[in-house]
Amino acid sequence: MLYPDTVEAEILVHKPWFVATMFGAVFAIFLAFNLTSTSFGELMRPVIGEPSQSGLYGRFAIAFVIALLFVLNVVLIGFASLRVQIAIVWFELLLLFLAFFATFHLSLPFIWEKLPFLISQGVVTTLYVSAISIVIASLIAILGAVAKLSTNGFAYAIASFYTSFFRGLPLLMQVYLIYLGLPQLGFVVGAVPAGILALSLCYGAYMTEIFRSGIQSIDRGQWEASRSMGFGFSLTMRRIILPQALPVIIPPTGNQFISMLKDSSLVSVIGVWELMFLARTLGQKTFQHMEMLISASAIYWMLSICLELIQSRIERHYARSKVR
Amino acid sequence: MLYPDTVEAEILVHKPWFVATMFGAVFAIFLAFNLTSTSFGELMRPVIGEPSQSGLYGRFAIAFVIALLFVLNVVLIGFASLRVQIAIVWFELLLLFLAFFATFHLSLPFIWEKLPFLISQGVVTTLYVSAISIVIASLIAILGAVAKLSTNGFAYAIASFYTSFFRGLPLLMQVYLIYLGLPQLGFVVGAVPAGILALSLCYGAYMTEIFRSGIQSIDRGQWEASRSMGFGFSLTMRRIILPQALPVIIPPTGNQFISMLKDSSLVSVIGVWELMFLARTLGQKTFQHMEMLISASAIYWMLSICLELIQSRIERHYARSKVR
Amino acid sequence: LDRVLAAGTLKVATDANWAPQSFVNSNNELDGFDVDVAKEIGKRIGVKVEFVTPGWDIITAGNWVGRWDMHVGSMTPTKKRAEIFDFPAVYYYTPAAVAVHKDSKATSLSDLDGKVVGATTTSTFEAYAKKDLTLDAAGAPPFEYKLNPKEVHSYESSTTAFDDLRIGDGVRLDAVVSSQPSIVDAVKAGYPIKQIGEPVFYEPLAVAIEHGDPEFSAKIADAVKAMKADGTLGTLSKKWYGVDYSIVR
Amino acid sequence: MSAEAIIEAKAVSKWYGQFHALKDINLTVHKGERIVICGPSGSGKSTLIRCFNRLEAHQEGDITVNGIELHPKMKNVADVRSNVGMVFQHFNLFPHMTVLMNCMAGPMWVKGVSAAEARKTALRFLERVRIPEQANKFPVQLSGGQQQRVAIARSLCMQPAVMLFDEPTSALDPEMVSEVLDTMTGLARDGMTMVCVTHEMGFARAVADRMIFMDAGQIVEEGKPDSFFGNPQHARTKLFLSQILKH
Amino acid sequence: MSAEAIIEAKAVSKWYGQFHALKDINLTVHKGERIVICGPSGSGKSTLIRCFNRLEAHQEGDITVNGIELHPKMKNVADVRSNVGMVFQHFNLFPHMTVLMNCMAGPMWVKGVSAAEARKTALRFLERVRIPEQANKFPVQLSGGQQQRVAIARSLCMQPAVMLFDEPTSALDPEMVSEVLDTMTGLARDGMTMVCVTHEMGFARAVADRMIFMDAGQIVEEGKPDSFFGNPQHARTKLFLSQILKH
Ligand SMILES: Nc1ncnc2c1ncn2[C@@H]1O[C@H](COP(=O)(O)OP(=O)(O)OP(=O)(O)O)[C@@H](O)[C@H]1O
Ligand SMILES: Nc1ncnc2c1ncn2[C@@H]1O[C@H](COP(=O)(O)OP(=O)(O)OP(=O)(O)O)[C@@H](O)[C@H]1O
Ligand SMILES: [Mg+2]
Ligand SMILES: [Mg+2]
Repeated sequence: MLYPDTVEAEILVHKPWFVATMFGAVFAIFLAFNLTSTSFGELMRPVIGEPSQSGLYGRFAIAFVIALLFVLNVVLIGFASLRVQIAIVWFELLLLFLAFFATFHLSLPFIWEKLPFLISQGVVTTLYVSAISIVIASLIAILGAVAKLSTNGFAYAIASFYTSFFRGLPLLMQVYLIYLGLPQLGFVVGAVPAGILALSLCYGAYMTEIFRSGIQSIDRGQWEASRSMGFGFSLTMRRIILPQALPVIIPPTGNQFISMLKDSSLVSVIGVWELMFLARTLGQKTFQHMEMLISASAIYWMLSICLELIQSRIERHYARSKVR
Repeated sequence: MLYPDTVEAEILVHKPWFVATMFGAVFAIFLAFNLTSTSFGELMRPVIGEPSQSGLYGRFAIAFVIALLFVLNVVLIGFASLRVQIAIVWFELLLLFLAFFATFHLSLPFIWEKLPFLISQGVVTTLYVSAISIVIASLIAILGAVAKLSTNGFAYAIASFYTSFFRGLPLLMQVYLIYLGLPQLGFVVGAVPAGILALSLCYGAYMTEIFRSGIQSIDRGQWEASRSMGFGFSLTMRRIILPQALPVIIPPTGNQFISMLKDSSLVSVIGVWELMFLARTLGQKTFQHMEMLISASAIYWMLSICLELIQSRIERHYARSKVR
Repeated sequence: LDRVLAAGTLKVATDANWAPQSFVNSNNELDGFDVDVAKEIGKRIGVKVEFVTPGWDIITAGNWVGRWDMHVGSMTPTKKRAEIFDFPAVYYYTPAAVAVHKDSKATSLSDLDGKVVGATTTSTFEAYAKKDLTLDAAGAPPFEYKLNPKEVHSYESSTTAFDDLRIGDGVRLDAVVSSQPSIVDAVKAGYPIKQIGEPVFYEPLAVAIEHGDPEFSAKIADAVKAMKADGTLGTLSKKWYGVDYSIVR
Repeated sequence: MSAEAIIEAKAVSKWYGQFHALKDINLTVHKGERIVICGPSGSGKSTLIRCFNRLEAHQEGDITVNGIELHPKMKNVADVRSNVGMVFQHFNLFPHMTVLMNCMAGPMWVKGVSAAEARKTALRFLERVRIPEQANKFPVQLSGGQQQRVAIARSLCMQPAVMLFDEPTSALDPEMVSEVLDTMTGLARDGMTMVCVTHEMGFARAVADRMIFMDAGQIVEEGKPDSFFGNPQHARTKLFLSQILKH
Repeated sequence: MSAEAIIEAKAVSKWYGQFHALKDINLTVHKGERIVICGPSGSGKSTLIRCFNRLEAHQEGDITVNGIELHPKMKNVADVRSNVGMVFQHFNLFPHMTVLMNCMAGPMWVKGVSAAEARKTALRFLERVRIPEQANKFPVQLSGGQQQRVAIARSLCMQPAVMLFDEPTSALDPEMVSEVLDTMTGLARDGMTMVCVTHEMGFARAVADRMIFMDAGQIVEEGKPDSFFGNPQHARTKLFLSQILKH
């Protein structure tokens, strides 16, 4: 939360002018579309007669009803408590998206049939590839951040070259380099280790920057206090600086974790059967890849919601010391 | 820089034990490989005779020479000033990588031939797609961050749904949804606008989280001081909070910019000819895709080095007020 | 059709990643067998041809909403796909073949029993290697399974599979199933591989358009039939493959 | 005490969670008065003056400032705040702005004063606290006392009707203390109302029209400085004052 | 002054960029001595004591602490620092730790004391500064004076040979000031050496064995408190002291 002011704004959605504006806007938007031929038009049949012939009157009536429903909904939600408001809005948005997906006319039985395999093979691979990569990347990131902030020429040069190189090159290229290039030097690496190596190196580079900015955000007074007590560098870092930097570091790191989940799909180019790969292949044969893509997306979303929940728990833990 | 201690550590690479350890490590590593058949083996012919028959002695000699060169190099660089050190190490790492690329036996004439088109068509498309998306994403991010930190139920619910949804879904899926789904609602969007929309929405969601953590990192004393002077919310945000949050926000945002450069390649699935698409297609016919991929990677790297330079300038600007 | 005629341009979707059917040539323009076929069809209908290159998934998702009118991109006309598309005309057949590293001791397909084989994912080649191929399109020639691999590796594209084969015989792969033309091209590009045995099956490939425009469909069918009849198609195939693939041998 | 009241607190109570920080506070500050609040550490002095410009919300009772009542649903809280200057115990300077900008920001952005004029005002007040030469430094580059003086100047630049000082002399040497004292006396002559929390009894005695002594969230005693220091009524006050006189 | 020297500064000079912050400082602190440094704001007092545990680097002259010379290439700076406690002007508490942990961290992590024992020491010193009941709060939840007392307790927990105080009473009320005074006297009895920057002359007079007066980066005058306050030699000192006596 922002540091909240002690003055509460009046509930915006209960102000008459706001309600009126909202109504007008929604009405205008829906008037602009011709929705008479949709299922909503069907629903309105008792009022507007045969939808396809209702013309302007039909459009007007539909837009009016939608706007009314929308405004009523908003005003009613405005009365609820904060948590309930959030839950309702989430729920409604979710419904809207489901309705949107329904326009793709997906075959549900097909999804149900493939889901177990998608999860047992795809999700498991995706999860373990990204979990291992995340751990390695975080370790690299701490080292990299300290090196990038150090006054040691070697450490700085190597770390900055590393971040520049592995952020600059497309991840796909890194996968190729490791998968096809290392054998030329005499190591033949398997597809999964190559993928994990590429992901760790790439995300390590991104996270180096995040950790660096987090460490830099800590007030120098903390360094001074820590030093004045005789703490060494590593102790200061571990116990004083990093714990304070975490609240700043966690949200962008969460970003990286979530996008790592999806970038782990790049290892499929070298033949690893992770989630996205399966989604594309399972549907291809029967031409139902949209079904599979949407299922895969839903699974990714679930996974990232899990990560988000974990993240918000950690954030709450570290925010303890800030509440007064 | 970390807040540096007033005590300088002795130059590590000039300590005898460190030099010895380093020598030992490098020696051991290179002893483990058989490099007698490489061009380095050729170079050593006067010492070890016919490389392929030199056996253990050859390996030993080669490893010894490499370790000696390495250690000498490091010790010598240790004498240089910080800037020179950094430059030399960068240069050497670059050389190493070029040597590594050379093992792929790339056809340079082919690269030269295709480079102009790669740049004139590919880079231009990549750049303008990402530039526009970045601007839109940043705007979304500020709004989103404020909404996510607000105590308004609607704003919070919508913003959190937004970040969860657009971070959770694979970018590819978002491109599909926008490109294939919007027409079902009656808007037919072109490939480039669809790509820009998808990129902006997706990166906007990631950046929302970054901005949020930046804003949260500002001490509440700043809010109080600002409020006590009668500054309104928007003024406080624009003039007091965001400028102070920038040093924290910039490095992870730089990450996003750099990865956006490369993720913009996803718009190629809807037929936009950007850099990566061209790289993949130009080499296809003659099976020189490695050449093209490496050129494209080099171009991406150049672009992200530009971004990094801009970033470090901005960071320096905002660090002004912190130097004492 | 009305739209195509009114605009005077035929928008053709194709894949730019599929030499020699369609690819970007040294003048940085689309070129290849598919491209020439599409141009020829356009000429015969009497309109200009314009190309777009969306991804395969996008094309096969259907619902083109007028972004392009026709797909000439070597699509195999399966029954499932026929639910979404009309296939007015099959215009050629590609032979699929097996490639091995040039150091390989295998001399016939049966030598590859129990070996590791690579193929492009979701392709008919992969299906073949897994003994899971159904060619239910009209006019598909019959075939039999001659390959008994221990393991099938799937790749994003055939080039990655070739790259893996190139590293050495049996290092990661023993053989790759792919289209004969692409094997020939790879050999030309200096890959240390060779084809063994005869082509294992032939795959019919067709022009695709969306349902609901029988007139347009008929026009295309006529054009392709005429091209076959007067030998244009054969000539084009010879130009690109050196062989006439427009008929099953 | 015929002047009109500018701050009125009636039966104000405030809790931090379970902790009862202010207990039934009744206090009226009249226009032009200089009130000094003292009391042991943790007695709620900062909390009280932070309630006066609604940086903290009180849970019971009423506070009226400049005729506007402070309550959670008020609309014009910015009006109140821009008329009530505050000098924080921890200074809270804006670290990303130079000293000069710190002082110019308020008048420019809230009152719409031109940059040139804001600059003139800022320099005038920086001179008054004797650090015009530090105008272009950033806050981190200043010594503690210099920062505190910038904080005072920043508030004065807004030319508020009431000034709230939270230990404005804690980091200052005796010379600067008397300088600040002079400044405050000058301001009082111009009719400014001041509420000042301080631990320096010498300073308190010199500046105060009225003394307030707080302990454990309550106002224990109030009165004119002479009688407050000379003849404290309450046992707690006596104990407190006895500690000072020792040195 | 027969006791051995524990801090010795010889001809020390320090610059911040162009600004000459310390000019030719010569000072010897003997074991068990209580030295008070005073002087106008910005005169370099904080800078000087920060040089004593090498939080700032001096550019010229020598500083020797506990027999170890401070210079850029020294190895055992941590030894020096864990023997030299410091109370900062801005407290610099560790905000992510409770008050108790703030006090326990040093002994546990540097001296390897067991958690139970560190806890006992911490509570003892928290009691000495009269805030044992705040032990489980986080620093932001404390009033200014409470924070300052935690900062003092945190340093004492390390049981250093020398304590450097940078305005240790700035946020304290007179009662607490005399409490801190008692604490310091107690420490002195146990033989601890103290260097204290303060603006409170009453406190200075009570605590000091020797007074140092600084102005513009130089030591202008030093002497026993009695003669320093009763009979200052230097014109600058006289001027400075005259300001105090006014109130
Ligand atoms: N957020 C908080 N949560 C819990 N207790 C708090 C909080 N803020 C302040 N307190 C407590 O409220 C009491 C009063 O605090 P306040 O800051 O008003 O004291 P003060 O009189 O200004 O003291 P000082 O002279 O030390 O600054 C203190 O005991 C403090 O611990
Ligand atoms: N990083 C810096 N850059 C430039 N000048 C500085 C810096 N730090 C301190 N100074 C200047 O050095 C001088 C001495 O500062 P110092 O903090 O030692 O003063 P002080 O005697 O402790 O004053 P106070 O009593 O106000 O705390 C001041 O004029 C200050 O502006
Ligand atoms: Mg206070
Ligand atoms: Mg100081």
